[in-house]
Parts: sequence; structure tokens; C-alpha cells
Amino acid sequence: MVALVTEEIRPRELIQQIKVPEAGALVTFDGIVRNHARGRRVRYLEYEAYGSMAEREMEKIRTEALSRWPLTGLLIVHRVGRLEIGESSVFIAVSAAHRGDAFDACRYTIDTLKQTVPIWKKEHYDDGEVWIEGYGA
Amino acid sequence: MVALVTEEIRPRELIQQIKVPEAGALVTFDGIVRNHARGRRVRYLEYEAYGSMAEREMEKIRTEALSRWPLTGLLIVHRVGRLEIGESSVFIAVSAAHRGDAFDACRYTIDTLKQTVPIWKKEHYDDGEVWIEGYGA
Amino acid sequence: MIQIRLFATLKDIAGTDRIELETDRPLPVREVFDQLVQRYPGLARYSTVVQKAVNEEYTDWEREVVSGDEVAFFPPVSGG
Amino acid sequence: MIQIRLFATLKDIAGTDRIELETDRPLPVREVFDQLVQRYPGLARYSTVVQKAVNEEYTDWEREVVSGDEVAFFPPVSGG
Repeated sequence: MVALVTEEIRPRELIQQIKVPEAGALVTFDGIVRNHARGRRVRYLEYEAYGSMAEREMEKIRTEALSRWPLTGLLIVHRVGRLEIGESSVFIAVSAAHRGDAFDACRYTIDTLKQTVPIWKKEHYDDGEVWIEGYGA
Repeated sequence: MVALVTEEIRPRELIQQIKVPEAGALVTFDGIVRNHARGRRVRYLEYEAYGSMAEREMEKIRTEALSRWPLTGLLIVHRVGRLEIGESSVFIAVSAAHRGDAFDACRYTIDTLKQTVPIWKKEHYDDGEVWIEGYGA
Repeated sequence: MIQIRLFATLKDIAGTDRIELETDRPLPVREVFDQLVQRYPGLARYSTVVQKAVNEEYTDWEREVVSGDEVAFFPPVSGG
Repeated sequence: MIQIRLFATLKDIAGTDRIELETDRPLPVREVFDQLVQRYPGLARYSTVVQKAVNEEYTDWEREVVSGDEVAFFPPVSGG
């Protein structure tokens, strides 16, 4: 399952979906809003998405990961809107019979998401705000 | 923090400890009791530990990981006693400013734990039970 | 009518996130962007890094679009 | 008195998890294990893979132990 949400991500409810009896390992990744970036103190973040395309791209990553590794489940949730320090912007959970596959697939998922899913973050500081642009900029 | 526990592991309460404002990434690993192993159907598991030494070895892994990678937190909890299918036997959570460090340290922690921490599992099947022995056997 | 969508910095530069473009022939995505730059000159500095999508799929400058297509332009993504 | 602790399969073979051993001189861990094998011959098949710890630290066969030390023997670990 993949989703864009505007409310707080509730990971433990989500992972029950992929904690199947065949799973021996569960690896999760939370991207968390940090209180600093690029040497500046961050007050909060805002995430904007090209919603329908973002969900399609997340689904592509999920499909690709499920085909590359023998997994028992994979979910991706990205939050948009205003996020405070310490909140999770993205949550990925991968279950598999064996831990190596779960680790590799989880890392692949977040690395690819950061390159392909059309979502942007704006950092808000005490004295201004800046849209962050990715690797191509 | 490291701990051996006999009750259900409650991950989300634990990770609040390491979700500090400097953390940008949180990677967790759950080892889950699978319903099969070595081609046999598993009914439940029993974990036994050399308790005091197990906590010392877990603390050594934690200290080593904290010295190898720039982390903002790392915790290891291992459960002992009887565990049912789908329950978590071990939970590791690592936070860091950057995700690569969190992934690497989490994987190092579980890989090392499986080699050095004096804990053994016994698999219970429909028709018997077997102590599992590690890499040296 | 081609539907154009802009996101993040590009939306801020144009001051709008949706633009409609009349066309009676297939237009390469490059030409769609060039027409936008004429209307919003500030977009010019994105011409080398801008990401392009047609109907929610990444595409390249040569892709031709026709009436009814949705074309999106945005900066390199920074989610996660 | 040397305190000996056994775990998992070794405990099952010996039928006990704690054994005390009198000694009036330092004993290499190898000799402690050999004495155990004499008492519990089933332990012999572990002599190449058994893990050894003294006072909760991994050690080797040559390490000498004295009265008051805790020596543990166990199979390769399988936690996680």
C-alpha cells in the first residue's frame, strides 16, 4: 500500500498489515523533520506534492522492490502539509522472511523516492523560507 | 539503552527516547517469529539468555556503533521466554541526522548481535523441539 | 486545450499553479515551456534543471502533447 | 570454588545449569571443560564448537581461572 496523507503517520497500526506469519524481519524507515538544515535553524517544514503523480511513482517503487527482492510486504506513506520538528514526513516499512532483503529493499525505496516522487519541501526559518530542490539543482 | 525483557516489546514508546530534534532519520529492525524454519512448521519459540552477559554484549555493540557512526540514538531490546508466531523477539532502533548512518548502524547491530550475544532459541514443532545453534555449529 | 501545472518554486515564480494553453497542433514539451518563459521570464533559469511530466509520467523535451494532455513542470524533487 | 554455568543444549545434556568445581590451583578453561566431559560424556561432541566465557567475557581455552570465577559454556549463539 502507498499513500499520501495530511495527518500524523501512525506507523504501528500500518505495520500490522505486513507483519504476516511468513515474515521474519521488519525494517522501517522514518524521515523526521530536523531542527537544523544547511546550517540554519528550522522552525517547521511544508511539503507540497503533485498528488496523483506522487502516488503513481510510489506505487512504481513498491512494484519494483517487490519484484527485485522476496518480500512479504512493503508500504510507503508520505505526509504533506505543515510538519513540526520531530514529526515523520515519510514512513516506509518492509517485511521479508530474511533481514538482508528487508534492509536492501527499504533502503532502495527511500533512495528512489527521494529521486523520483514529485514532492517538495519548503524550510521555514526565523527569518524566511526556502523551497528545497533536489539532486538536479 | 539496551534491555532484556520478558513481556511484549512496545516499540513506539521506546523510540520516543531517540527521536531527538537533531535526528533526521530513524531506522528500526524487528526480528519476528516466523511460522516456518528449516522446512518445518513452527508452533512457537522459546528464547533463553545468559542474562547479565547478554546485556553486557548488547551494550558493547551499542558503544561500538555509537563510535563508528554519527548517531543521535540507538536502542536494543531482546525478549526472552516463550514467543508466539508474529511476535517480535528483538527490536533495534537507530536515529541519526542522516539516513545512511542509521541504516548502516542498524544492520551492524543486528548482524553483530546474532554473532555475539549469548541468547539461544528453541523451535517447537508439532512433533518435537530443537535448540538452534549459531554459525559455529 | 493543454493543461499546464506548476509546482514549488516554479509555481511561486509564475504566481499560479495552473495555466491553460490553446493549440491546434501537437506541441513538443520544449515549446510549451518556451511559451511559459515568454509569459513568465523568471522561469528561464529553470530551463536546464526543470523536470517534465505528461499525464503524470516523466518525459523529455521532444515529447509532443495535444489538446487534453496535462503537462507539469517542477524543480528536482526534494521529498522524503 | 569455580562456578560453572551451562546453557541451551549443554544444559540439557548435563541435566543442570550450574555446577561447582573445587580447585586449589589456577585451572585453564580447557581443563575445566575436560572435567565436565568426564562427568557428562555427552558434552564431548561440543569440544570444538563450544563457546567459553569467564566472568561474562568471551575467552579462550588457555585462560586460567581461580576460585571465585564464573565460567560459562554454551553453543554458538542463535538469538535475534
